[in-house]
Amino acid sequence: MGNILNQIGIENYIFLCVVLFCIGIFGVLYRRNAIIVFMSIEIMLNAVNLLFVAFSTYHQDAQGQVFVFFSMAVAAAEVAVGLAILVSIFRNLGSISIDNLKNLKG
Amino acid sequence: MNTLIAITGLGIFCLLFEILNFRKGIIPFTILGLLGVLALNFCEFGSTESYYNNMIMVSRFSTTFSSLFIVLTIFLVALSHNFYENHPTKISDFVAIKIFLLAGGVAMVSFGNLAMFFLGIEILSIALYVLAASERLNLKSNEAGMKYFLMGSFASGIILFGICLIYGAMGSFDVVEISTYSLSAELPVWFPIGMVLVTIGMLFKIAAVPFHFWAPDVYEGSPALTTALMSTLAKVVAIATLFKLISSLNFIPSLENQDHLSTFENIIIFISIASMTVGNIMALRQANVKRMLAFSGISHAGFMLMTFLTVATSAGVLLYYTAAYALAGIAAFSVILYVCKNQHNEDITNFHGLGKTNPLLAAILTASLLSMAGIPIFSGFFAKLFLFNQTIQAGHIAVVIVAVINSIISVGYYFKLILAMYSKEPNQERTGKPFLIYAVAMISIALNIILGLFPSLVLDLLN
Amino acid sequence: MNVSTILIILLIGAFATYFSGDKLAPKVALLFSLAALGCSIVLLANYNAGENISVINAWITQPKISFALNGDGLGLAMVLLTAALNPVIIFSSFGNEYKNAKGFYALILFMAFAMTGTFLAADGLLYYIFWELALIPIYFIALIWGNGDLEERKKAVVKFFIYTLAGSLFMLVAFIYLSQKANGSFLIEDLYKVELSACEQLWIFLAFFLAYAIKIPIIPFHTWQANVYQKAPTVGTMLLSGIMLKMGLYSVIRWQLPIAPLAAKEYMNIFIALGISGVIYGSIVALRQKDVKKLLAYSSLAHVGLIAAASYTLTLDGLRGAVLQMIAHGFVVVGLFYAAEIIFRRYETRNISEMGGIRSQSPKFASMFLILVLASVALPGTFNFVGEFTVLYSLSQINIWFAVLGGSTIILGAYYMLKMFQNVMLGETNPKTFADVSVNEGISLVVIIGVLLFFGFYPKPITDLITPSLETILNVINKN
Amino acid sequence: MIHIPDFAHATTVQVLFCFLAFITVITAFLTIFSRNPIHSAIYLVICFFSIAGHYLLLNAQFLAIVHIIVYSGAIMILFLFTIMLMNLNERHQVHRPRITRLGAIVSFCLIVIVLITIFINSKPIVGDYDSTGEDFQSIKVLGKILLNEYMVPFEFASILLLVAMIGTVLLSKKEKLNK
Amino acid sequence: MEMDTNLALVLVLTPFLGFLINVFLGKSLGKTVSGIIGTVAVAISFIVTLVLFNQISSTGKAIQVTLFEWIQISNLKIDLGFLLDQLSVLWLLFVTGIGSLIHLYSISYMHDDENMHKFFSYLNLFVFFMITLVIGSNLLVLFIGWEGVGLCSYLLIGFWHKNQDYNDAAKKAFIMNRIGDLGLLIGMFILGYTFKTLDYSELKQTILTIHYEPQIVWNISIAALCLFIGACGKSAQIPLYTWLPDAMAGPTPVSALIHAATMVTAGIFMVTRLNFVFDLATDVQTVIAIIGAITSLVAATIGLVQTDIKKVLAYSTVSQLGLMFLALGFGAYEVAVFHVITHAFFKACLFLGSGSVIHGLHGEQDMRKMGGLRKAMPITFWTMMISSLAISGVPFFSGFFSKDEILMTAFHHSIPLYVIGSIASIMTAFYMFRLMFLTFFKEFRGTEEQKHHLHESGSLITIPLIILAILAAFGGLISLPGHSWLNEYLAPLFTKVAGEEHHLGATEYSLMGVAVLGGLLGILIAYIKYFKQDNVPESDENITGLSKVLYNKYYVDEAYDALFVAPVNFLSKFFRDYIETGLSALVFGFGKVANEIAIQGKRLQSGSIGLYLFVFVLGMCAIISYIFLAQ
Repeated sequence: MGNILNQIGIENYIFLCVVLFCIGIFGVLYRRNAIIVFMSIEIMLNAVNLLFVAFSTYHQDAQGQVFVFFSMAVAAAEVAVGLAILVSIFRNLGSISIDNLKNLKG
Repeated sequence: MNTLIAITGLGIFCLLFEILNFRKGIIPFTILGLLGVLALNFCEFGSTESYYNNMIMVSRFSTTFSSLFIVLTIFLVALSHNFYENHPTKISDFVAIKIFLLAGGVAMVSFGNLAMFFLGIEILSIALYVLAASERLNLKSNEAGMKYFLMGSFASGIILFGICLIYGAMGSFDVVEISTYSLSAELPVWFPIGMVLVTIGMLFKIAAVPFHFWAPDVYEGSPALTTALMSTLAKVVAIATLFKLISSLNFIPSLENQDHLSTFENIIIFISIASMTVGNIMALRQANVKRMLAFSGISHAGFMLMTFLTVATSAGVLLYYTAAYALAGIAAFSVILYVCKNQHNEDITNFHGLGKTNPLLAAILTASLLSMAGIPIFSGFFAKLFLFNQTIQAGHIAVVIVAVINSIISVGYYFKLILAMYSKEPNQERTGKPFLIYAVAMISIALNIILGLFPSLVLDLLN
Repeated sequence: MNVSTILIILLIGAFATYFSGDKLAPKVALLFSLAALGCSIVLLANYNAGENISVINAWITQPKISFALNGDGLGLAMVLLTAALNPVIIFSSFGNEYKNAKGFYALILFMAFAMTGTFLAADGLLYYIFWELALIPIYFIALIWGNGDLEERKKAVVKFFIYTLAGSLFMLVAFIYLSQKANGSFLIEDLYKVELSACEQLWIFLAFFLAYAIKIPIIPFHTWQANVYQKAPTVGTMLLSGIMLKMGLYSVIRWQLPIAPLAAKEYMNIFIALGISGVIYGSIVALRQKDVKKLLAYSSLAHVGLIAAASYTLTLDGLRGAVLQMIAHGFVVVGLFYAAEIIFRRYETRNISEMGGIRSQSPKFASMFLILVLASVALPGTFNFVGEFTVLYSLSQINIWFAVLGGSTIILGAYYMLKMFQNVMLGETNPKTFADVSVNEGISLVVIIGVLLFFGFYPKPITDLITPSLETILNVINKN
Repeated sequence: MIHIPDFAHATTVQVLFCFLAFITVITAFLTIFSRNPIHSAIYLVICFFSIAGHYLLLNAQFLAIVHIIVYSGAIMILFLFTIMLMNLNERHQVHRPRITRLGAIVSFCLIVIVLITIFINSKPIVGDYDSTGEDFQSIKVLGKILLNEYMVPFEFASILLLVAMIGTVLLSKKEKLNK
Repeated sequence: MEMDTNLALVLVLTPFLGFLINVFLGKSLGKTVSGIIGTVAVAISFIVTLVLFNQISSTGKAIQVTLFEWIQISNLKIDLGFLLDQLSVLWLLFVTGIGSLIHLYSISYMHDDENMHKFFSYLNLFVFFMITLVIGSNLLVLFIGWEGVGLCSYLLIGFWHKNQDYNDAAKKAFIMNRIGDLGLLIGMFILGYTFKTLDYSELKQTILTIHYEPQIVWNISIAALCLFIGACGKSAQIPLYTWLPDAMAGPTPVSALIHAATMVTAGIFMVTRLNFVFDLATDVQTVIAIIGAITSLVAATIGLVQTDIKKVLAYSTVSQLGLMFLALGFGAYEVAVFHVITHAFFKACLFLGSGSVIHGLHGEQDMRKMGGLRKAMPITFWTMMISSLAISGVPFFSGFFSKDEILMTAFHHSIPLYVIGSIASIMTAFYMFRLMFLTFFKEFRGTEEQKHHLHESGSLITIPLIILAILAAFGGLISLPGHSWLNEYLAPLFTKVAGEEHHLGATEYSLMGVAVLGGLLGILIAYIKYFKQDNVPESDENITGLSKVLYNKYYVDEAYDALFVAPVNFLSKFFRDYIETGLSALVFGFGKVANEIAIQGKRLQSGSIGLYLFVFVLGMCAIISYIFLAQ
């Protein structure tokens, strides 16, 4: 079986991932709801994961996919910690808008 | 490698101690353990080996920096005793997190594979998020944690993207392989882009302009000990790692091959100058000491970035600078911890009259601030000297002049604090002389001065 | 025995003073300062006997920085100035009660240590370190034990610190640059040997100039001076004006001129003119000062302007006159500030308009004060005359107009000093009682006056001491 | 150069890729734009599924499964759980100042343009992609690599998770104050 | 040689010893003892001088004493040394001689002052410095004395230091002297630069042997001019003369010693000493002559209307000094020296006499409140009368010979200057006799109280007066026209053939006659105005017209104030208030700017995560596009 990239082209994957990554960035900047911001970050990470896999195929090398596992672990850990922080903020503040987090400034 | 294993083991022991209900022993044990690790680390000094399929590469660079991290961690753990007095149930967690953080740091300077680098930086970051937010009932701490977390994971995403592009270009995560490939003429553009993205992510971690905005807010909001950790250990780890990343991946030569070197240097110069200037100028008007030190840290990041102009030769200078900066920072923060123990904030007003109530601590804080300002005999001066020396040697005299101007500005705010200590009347009683705080403060400032008197001790390690 | 002994004595003295407690501190400090004086005299004897009293030890290998102290005549003369003034200054403070005296006296000794080091250092970096170190004690002395409104004082002192530091940091850059050219060495001999292009020399020269112009100070870099002199405790003012200013002038001769001789020659006239305009400006501003210490500050500005101008003539006479005048001015200015302090102890004011009519109450003090005033206006027979004459003579050799303009200090100096003397000491008997000088006060003043008069008639020992080293420096300057 | 897919002669794989890419991007956008967090979460799940589709397309079956389990299964549940726990709904929707939105859009456009331009400008990959034909991404191979070559990172990841665990516990553990 | 050194040291150091004793022990020794010590100290110097005079006039060789090297300058060596030759010993004779008399006088005069020991110590110090000035072997030693006497003058003018006006006068004297001193210094610099020496004998050698290039001649001229400025300061010539009248604030013996007999002649001494320099600068000599003439005229005119007895004498001094400079300007050094000596006699006598009057009137100095003292103070009157006759040029008194020689010299060189000098002489006669008539004739115009206490002064006062009056009467004998002992004595000093003896021809005799007539005319006018018509000068506010201008000294003081003092003070204020503040603000400005930026920057650091990330992304875009797109 031939390389699937012969039919799609690695560039297309790169473009897709870049767009997806940028959508993640956009989401982080666009939304004020902390949960959605988290989700946007997840989108960014997933974009990278996808690119890893694409490159893995490109190089016919499994390391890229192995790396995705680590990246998933990291994402999971981050989400867990992030949500924990979020929950304690919600308890103290009653809101999860990051716009309300402006006490520290200047 | 052994160091890393030992540190991890030590962290797990800390957790076990809690289970075994042996809280009181945690800190002494950890300190002893860390001293042991330090000794172990010294044993590895001088060898250049790689372990486990080149996942970990032990070199002089990694061992010296690891030793610095370990020393800093010892101080930070020692300070924990007093700081977490009121949280006895959590102390093992706090200490364990710090130990794991150290493990992350050690992994970062001794990585042989980008996977280790990435995991190391994530361990470090996540530990820091947790520590920043660790005062769960304090809104400021929450806010600091949240800010740091959001921006940190954003930066992590960028680093990951960069790693991905590097992988795409090289087909490998192995440092040795990448550094070999990077010298070849035909390189996909992905590699430099990936490197730049990773660099940007790391610049965020060391709080360089324009990626510095988080630092003052997070430093201010976090519990003071965490701030101490961030401004010393975390910053040093990040800058060392970035240095290692750029030097060991042969990034500079590869840029040279593609005629990107001058632009990259311009970027470094720009960021370095901007960091110094923004950090110093912003620090001028700060009332909160931690916030002020955050800006000071930003400016120091700018100074440290100057070493990147002479990557091939400046490892020793970077080590010296980071050591000088971190030791002064530890000394300063131990005094801050003492002074602001029961205060709601860390405003300069809290330091009024410290020269009269606690002359020793005031002297130590003064010394550490003078060191950061670069006044001779303290190692901060020699750090700057060597840095300027390197940079002038590389022909970047303009940067040095800007740096000098910034040193002058920095005196303005460092002396604000000194003035407050000596020229104002004390506005509060300060009782108690916690042994560990005094010990840490004195030892760290003594080390700082010894480094100043005998700079060759450290400088020659990496030259 | 070599020159490092003095440094060790002073450093140990500083610590010993700190740990001896508030009561004993003044005496311990005096003891150690006298020991340092004794030591420096012994060293002088050894030096005159032809013994080598220099030290050189490797310190940092990369870049090459050495712990090198050079005991030549010039350095020794300045060390003697420091060592001689230091006990006088410490002794002069005995009439005052200081809070936390141990810190105060320890800082004085530490400052003496740093200043002595500056005068002795033969390695660019070591020199720089001592140079900066001297700044810290005076900062604290002025800040903590100073007088006047705290906020004002803070402002003045911080300005002083930052300003002087700003200047010296550029000097550091210059040193680093030089050491690159000298293959990484900071040793003075190596720096002397460095071959620089004219453009490089100019920049190096300017970098040094900034540091020294602020320290000395040369107009327009003098704005820190008057305020700091006014706010600092008198001991601090004495240290500043008596010794620390001389650091800048000494450095011009020792470092700036030999390292960048081409630039010095090329732009000689500009710098001489700057120095001389300082003379005129300082004198004129001094005329209308209301505060004694400020007036003396501006008079200092005028005098050091002249000394600086003489140094930039690059002639043996100029350098010699500059050094002589430095020493003379060091003594006289310390004496004058001490006199101001004696008045302050009795009247609690430094405002000239609140004084007057002291002479009829305390003739001894009035006489001593007058002698100091006259020495300061360089009456022949005082040491200052020897210095000022040589200085003006050297200026006249460059351009007679320099001597004429610089010589205006003779007129203007007499004008403001006598005006001050008249307003402070003469006139109707003051209703406030003024006790004549005490024994302690008298000793300090008499020592100073004795020195001024003795060397006024017999300056040969000092001239002989400094001339060989100045000739060496001139050889370096004129090597190409 | 962007290969404009020739729809007339598109292969199945190409059509599939386009379809999945479309879904991914659209749902990603919808995640961000929908006002209700729960909707966002659901869009995100769809997005993750489409990414899993990509994985499958790239013949990384194991990864696809793990992806679905971890993201759609664990992480998204965590999100949803938190959303429910906080009882968030549109009422909590905060006002977004226009300047923020403008800034977000500007920076989005900027970064997309910059990155895409760079990649377009770069040398195109010419020629066929290698296909050694070797098995490089089966579970077996992955397992071998993960547990041999990448043993240390694997173990190290556990520390990461441990830290995260301790951290979350630390953040949520109540303590008796001032005993 | 050893002997000479010792003698010279005794000469110099005895007054200094007297000074030290009076300073440290004076108060405990008591007034009379301290006065005696002071007097004896100077008297010893006088005796030593006599010994030296004897030695020198017999051998005719100068004595050179070098003590030790003083100041090292690369191309010139300056020793602390003494030169005792004809000129210096001559000068010493009247310095120490008149000095001793005045010391003696002061014992009585100052007896009521509580600080008498101080007075004597200052006087001794003055004598010490004056001797140093005179016997220095080089210009720099002269300069020690030069400034030293200035200092003593300062101290003594301001002796009554509780009065700020006196202090002002003292300060003024010192500062004006210093202006001259700067000139002297500059002159020295130029000489040192040109000839590599400041030693008189070496200088003379060099100048006489050097090859005259235009540059060197030019240098000499400039140097001479500068030195003359120095002399102007010390000897109260235009434009630096205004301090001398004010200096009358000091006690009268001081005026007699310092401001009439000795110190003010230092300028003439210096010019005479350096005659070989001035001889080469003919232009400068012309300047000297002109300035001397103008000074003598201006001072004489002012003297016409003064009412303060000492002020009259002060202006007279200035005027006489002007005449001396007139002579110097014509290279007639020996003539000038002659007049210095006669002037020292009669002017010291006049001052001491006026002191006696003031003493008798308990401090009254205004002539309008005197009169008729002839009977009460006969000795004072007669001694002063003799001196007045001498100064007016009445034949066969000393002043007649010296003044006549000056005028004659002037006549030979420049008629206009001769005319000016003659007019000044006539005025001198007038105001001197105005003084005499107002003071000693007619009725007493003071208070009853004063009248009651009128008495002749004690013998300590009158003896010096008598001695000086005798000298004033017969001092002219040392240089009679045609047969001048003085000229012979001084001849070795001068390079030119000393004073080509004026042949006493018809011209000379007629000139003499003119001078005598002029003097008598002045006396006559004074007689008519103040004796016959019984005029008394009006009180201050009624003075009008030209006499007001004269009375106010041509407003020179005011002009100097407006021209120099006020601008300097204004400048000082301007510098202090604007430049200093401005510079200070400039330095602080850097801090202010940084602070302002910081304040603005704090607003950027708004706490909003969105903003932070926005900047992050922008920064990232910028970096990436700079590296990869901006090629």
